[in-house]
Amino acid sequence: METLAHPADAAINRRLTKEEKIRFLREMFRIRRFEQTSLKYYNLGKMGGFLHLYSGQEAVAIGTVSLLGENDHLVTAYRDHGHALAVGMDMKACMAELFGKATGCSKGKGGSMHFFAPDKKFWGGHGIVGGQTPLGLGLAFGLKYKGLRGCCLCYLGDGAVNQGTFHESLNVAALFKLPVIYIIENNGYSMGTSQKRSSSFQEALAKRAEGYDMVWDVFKGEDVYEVRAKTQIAIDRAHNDSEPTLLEIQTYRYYGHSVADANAKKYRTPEEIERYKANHDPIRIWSRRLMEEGILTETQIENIDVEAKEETNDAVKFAEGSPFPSEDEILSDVYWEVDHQTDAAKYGRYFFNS
Amino acid sequence: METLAHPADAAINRRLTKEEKIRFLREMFRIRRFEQTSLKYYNLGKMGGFLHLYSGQEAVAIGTVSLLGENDHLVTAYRDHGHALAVGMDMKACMAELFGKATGCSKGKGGSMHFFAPDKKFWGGHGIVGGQTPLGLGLAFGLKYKGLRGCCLCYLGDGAVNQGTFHESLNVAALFKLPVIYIIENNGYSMGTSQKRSSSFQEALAKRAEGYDMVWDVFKGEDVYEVRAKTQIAIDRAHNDSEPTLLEIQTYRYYGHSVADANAKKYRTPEEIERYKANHDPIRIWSRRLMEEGILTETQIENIDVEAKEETNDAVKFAEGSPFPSEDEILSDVYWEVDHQTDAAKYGRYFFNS
Amino acid sequence: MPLITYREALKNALSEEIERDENVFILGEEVAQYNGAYKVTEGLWKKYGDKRVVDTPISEAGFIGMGIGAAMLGLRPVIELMFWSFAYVGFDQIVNNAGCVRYMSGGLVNLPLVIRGPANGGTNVGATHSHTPENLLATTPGLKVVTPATAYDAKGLMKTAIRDNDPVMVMENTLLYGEKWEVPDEEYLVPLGVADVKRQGNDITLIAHGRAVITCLKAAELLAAEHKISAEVIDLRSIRPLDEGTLLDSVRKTHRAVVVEENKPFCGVGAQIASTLQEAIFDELDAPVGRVSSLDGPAIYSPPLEKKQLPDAARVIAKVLDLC
Amino acid sequence: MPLITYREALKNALSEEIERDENVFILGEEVAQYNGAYKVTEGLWKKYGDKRVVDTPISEAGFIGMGIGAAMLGLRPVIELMFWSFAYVGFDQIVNNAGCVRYMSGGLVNLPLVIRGPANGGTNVGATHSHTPENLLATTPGLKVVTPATAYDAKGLMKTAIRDNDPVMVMENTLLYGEKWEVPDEEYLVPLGVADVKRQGNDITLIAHGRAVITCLKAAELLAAEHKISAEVIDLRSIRPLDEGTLLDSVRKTHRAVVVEENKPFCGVGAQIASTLQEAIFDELDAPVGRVSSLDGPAIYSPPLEKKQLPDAARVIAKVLDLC
Ligand SMILES: Cc1ncc(C[n+]2csc(CCOP(=O)(O)OP(=O)(O)O)c2C)c(N)n1
Ligand SMILES: Cc1ncc(C[n+]2csc(CCOP(=O)(O)OP(=O)(O)O)c2C)c(N)n1
Ligand SMILES: [Mg+2]
Ligand SMILES: [Mg+2]
Repeated sequence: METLAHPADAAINRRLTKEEKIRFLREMFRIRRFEQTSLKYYNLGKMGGFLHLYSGQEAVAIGTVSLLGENDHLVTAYRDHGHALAVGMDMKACMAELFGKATGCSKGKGGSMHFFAPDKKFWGGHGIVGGQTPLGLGLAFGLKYKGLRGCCLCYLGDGAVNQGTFHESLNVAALFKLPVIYIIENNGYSMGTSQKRSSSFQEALAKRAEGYDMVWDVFKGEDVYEVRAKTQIAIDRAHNDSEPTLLEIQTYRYYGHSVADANAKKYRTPEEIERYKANHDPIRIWSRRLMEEGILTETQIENIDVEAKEETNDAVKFAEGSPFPSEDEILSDVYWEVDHQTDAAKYGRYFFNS
Repeated sequence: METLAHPADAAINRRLTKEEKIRFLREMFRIRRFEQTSLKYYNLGKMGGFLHLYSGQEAVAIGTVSLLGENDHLVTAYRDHGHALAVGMDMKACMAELFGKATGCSKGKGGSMHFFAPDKKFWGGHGIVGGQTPLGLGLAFGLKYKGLRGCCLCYLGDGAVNQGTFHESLNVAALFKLPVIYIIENNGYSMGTSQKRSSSFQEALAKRAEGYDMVWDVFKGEDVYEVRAKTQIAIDRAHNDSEPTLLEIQTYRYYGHSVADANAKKYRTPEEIERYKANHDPIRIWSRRLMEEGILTETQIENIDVEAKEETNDAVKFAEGSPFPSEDEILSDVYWEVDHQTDAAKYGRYFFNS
Repeated sequence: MPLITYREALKNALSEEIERDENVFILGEEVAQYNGAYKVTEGLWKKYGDKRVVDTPISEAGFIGMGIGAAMLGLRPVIELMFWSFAYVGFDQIVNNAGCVRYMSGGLVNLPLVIRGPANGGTNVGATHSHTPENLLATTPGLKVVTPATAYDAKGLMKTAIRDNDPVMVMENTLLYGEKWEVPDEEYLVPLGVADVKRQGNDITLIAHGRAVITCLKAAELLAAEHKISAEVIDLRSIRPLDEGTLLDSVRKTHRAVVVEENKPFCGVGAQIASTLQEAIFDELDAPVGRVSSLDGPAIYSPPLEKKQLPDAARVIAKVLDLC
Repeated sequence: MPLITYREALKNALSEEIERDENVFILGEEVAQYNGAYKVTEGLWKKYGDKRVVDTPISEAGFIGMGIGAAMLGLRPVIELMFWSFAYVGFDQIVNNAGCVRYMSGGLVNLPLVIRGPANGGTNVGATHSHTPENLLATTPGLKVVTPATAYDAKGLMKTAIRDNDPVMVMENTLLYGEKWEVPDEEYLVPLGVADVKRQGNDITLIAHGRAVITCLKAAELLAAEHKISAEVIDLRSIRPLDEGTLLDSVRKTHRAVVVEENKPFCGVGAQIASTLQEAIFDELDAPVGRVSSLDGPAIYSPPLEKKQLPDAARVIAKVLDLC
């Protein structure tokens, strides 16, 4: 493993252009503002269901996704807005999805937890805790099967590590030598349960990887440089040796588990939340860096933020102006063959309402 | 951990009477002969379904079960004849179960994989790989809830460790400090798959316990002394500290995975099987010990074996002479309330054949 | 009688049974310190402590199985699933362990346990979170399935379920948690297997369970007011055991029936009931038994669309008018 | 035409599709080196190697999910379950990932995969190993369910399933693996959604799937020989999509029907079909639609008893005589 004085000095970070570094900041702002805006409209009753906000964790999605190349894929859980925007999904379509509109990224059918963008190699957005972990395995299997040099990043939470699927996936990943990187975004809580109340472990959750003879690492997720430096090592291992890695990235979420979480300030103190915001906020940290590096001034940073806010407002306008799906959409996108009216769909009944 | 020159010197073994030592031998013979006889009648078409033989592994069941006290329970998988006889289930009822008779331990309803004896604190006999592991958790939970000083031994195979339920169970066992002892009876194969083709691990399967901050041990299962000495440590931990342990006991099965396993001699060499029989057979090893200790002569041992054979023959006679369940048994033992014709069962329809 | 919510009724049932029987305890995600994701267990941890109200990791298969193991020893676990949709990761434990162990042991084991939680659509939580597995579980001999539609029934059925010596699956509804009904202060039980005629009528029988009962009551009012059709509304209350007697008596009187459910149609509960009615009282039927179910796709997120996917009074009325 | 076994027919289908399409591969426990627990994949590993025939650990949820993930990339996994009963440990992956992802992605994803294996009673393997989940899976929009009853259909349906761009659950039957039927050497496909009239008749329609078709054919012969009743036997072949047209046409002719299944009765496939027939052609029915299912307990081990638990020709005949 590469040891470095500072993650900023990692080759993968030294290689970054000014524009790229600015882009990371812009994208973190875009995620933050997108979610704050969605929260506002959720509270206005414009959305249904759940809304799991990613605020506080942005450097993880931005840092990891920034490393992905042509054959690198990703899949995550229900807290998926950050990853979705990070891979470049259209903010308008994301917002429209939350509004349940036909122009949404899933045509209004999936909602907040179920964003997908196969064209961007983003395979969801999955609502069942741990349910995405075997999918990550399969994406990596597929890459290897096809002989492509790539990998799959599969994100999960600190609570999700206790689902059976994850364990089964770790074993198969190591046994089959699949280029999958499991990333535990450890924000310290699964709903109202602190990590220590949900998991028994030594040292770090990721150390469980040793039981499967798998390499692991644990590190902080507040600094894009660090996230990139440490994740790249795992990506290289996947690309070069077709070996999996288990990463645990320490992070924090500012809001409740979801907007419906009435207890958000009961199981953690307001001080704990404020402390993180003050000292560990990934956007602040990255902003400071870019100023220190002389890349941006405070005013320029503010402008980027203003642009992000404007973009989210445009996205809301787009969403509000878009139509809801038509009623026949309830029964489309169920079967590919039916949607495409193929020969295979010519026979028999598919839908059973009388 | 107690370290010993020889497991025979462990306190728990030093305490053994001559009679107890003879009983262990007798019980191992009973298991061995019971299964050989059942194999014969299976091949004669007297039984249906599967028959998973335990031959070669007897010292594990006998050694571990011999340690159990008043509040100690056990639960295992489908390869359950050894555990069933070890806890003292009636051999006649066990044989009758295999014959599908009404006098069987499960009234002919469960078959080979599904033996139960709650009065002996034996909770099955479970056909779904890994499915019994949360049950072991629950039995331990129940003991702790009731404030009883006891534990639950939960057996599983080396292939079963890769089921999600087992992982979930390990975490909860450690997190809740439950007095459960998981015992991996590692016979080297899950059906036709060698351990190294099914699991990725370091050093030993049981080392996965460290990921849950759980104590583990791995040892040979051919010598009753060793099995008892090492298992007792775990039982003490459960009794005294209400802490779980993961044990891996190295063993071997002589027959195929089940009698239906046509490949039994394809995925392992005949030499491998013969080598184990010659050098590691638990009955031979224990016999030799008892002779060395001057407890039994060769003839006496032969007599014990003959008695065991006679008992199995009696069991067959009993089974053959017993009736099949009557047809109305198909719909009894489904609901307790219905079986007991309680008030609760007075209303509504329970069975839906027209 | 005091008006209390469906949620409070459930909580009171749990609380009373915890007090009554030391073997009763609650197990599930966020049920204790968090007070329950839907607040059904609010205050119980504070009142009864760690022993009786137990928070678990997100390991449904593990803790459902743990409950089953504990029930073997005579404990009476009440296992909360945050959503019944999450039962699918623990499905094997429910079907093979809760459902089959009594049988496979020849009656030596019985499993006095309850699994409860919401099972419904209508809150825009998407396909993964909106499953209604009453048909999947009631198909399994060995399991019982209960679907209370009112606060009164929720309390009475829950208490009965906890005292029952077999595994009972109680499927609640998040859309009903905040609704109020009259619930007596005095203790009462509602037996399983007894349907409730929630409204008398002569022209047609509407048969439903869970929130679909409320939909039928609305439809029945409109049918009376606007179409002079007098609909009887029967709430199944429990799916297995099933009170066929009450259904048959009603349809013998009305000669027409519509089964309304939030289940998906294929092999839904409505299929079972329609099949039973036509077989048992073929000659009494003046029209085919009609069915109204959720529209047959996965649950859609979009809020106005999901409303249309679920059966509503308009669809029930249209079906009734078809048949009358 | 050569007579080959149901097992060989399946193997040939797998082999032909592996050769035809480089994206087709087989995944499951003991499918490769062991040649398959029931020898359906015999010889395929030797012929096609590690890449196309992949042994897995005993991790159904894990490898079903892995297959789904691989299908996202356009591979066409054929996932063997040693028994369909083991699907219950991977149920969430099947229902929520295979069943819902296309919908929740607004049609961006499709999942061309097959899950196959035996789903039947009758081999005395006890309740945990004898589940017949065709109703549980067909209730889920997004999944397709196929149940071949003959070697001809097994091959033709399997090939179609593999080429289908949606998730198809193929439920085979261990009791049929060794049975022989005529199967042409030339390539052919059997489409999903087309029932097969396996015997013509005029007095009553027997509707079945899987091995129950064979039971019905036996019953039909006896009905003709001993009771002068001419029974038409329809094999559904696929449960979803379902060929209702063929069923309705037949019952319009015979005016009577019995649905025979090895499913458990409550919410079984027979319930769906009885419910559909009475609703669609109420006036054509001269008698209620009868049902014959497995007797409604968990599968019993005892060999002679399990025979009685499953539907047999005698029970079918008794039901027919009831209705004629
Ligand atoms: C199988 C399953 N069980 C429970 C839930 C409900 N649930 C959704 S998220 C969550 C907490 C997960 O916490 P964690 O894995 O730490 O992820 P985070 O929300 O912190 O990102 C729970 C309990 C679910 N969606 N699926
Ligand atoms: C969930 C599940 N998957 C597959 C099977 C089929 N099966 C039964 S035993 C077995 C092998 C188990 O091997 P191991 O755990 O090593 O135990 P052993 O048979 O060696 O005692 C398999 C694959 C099953 N019963 N349950
Ligand atoms: Mg978390
Ligand atoms: Mg083994």
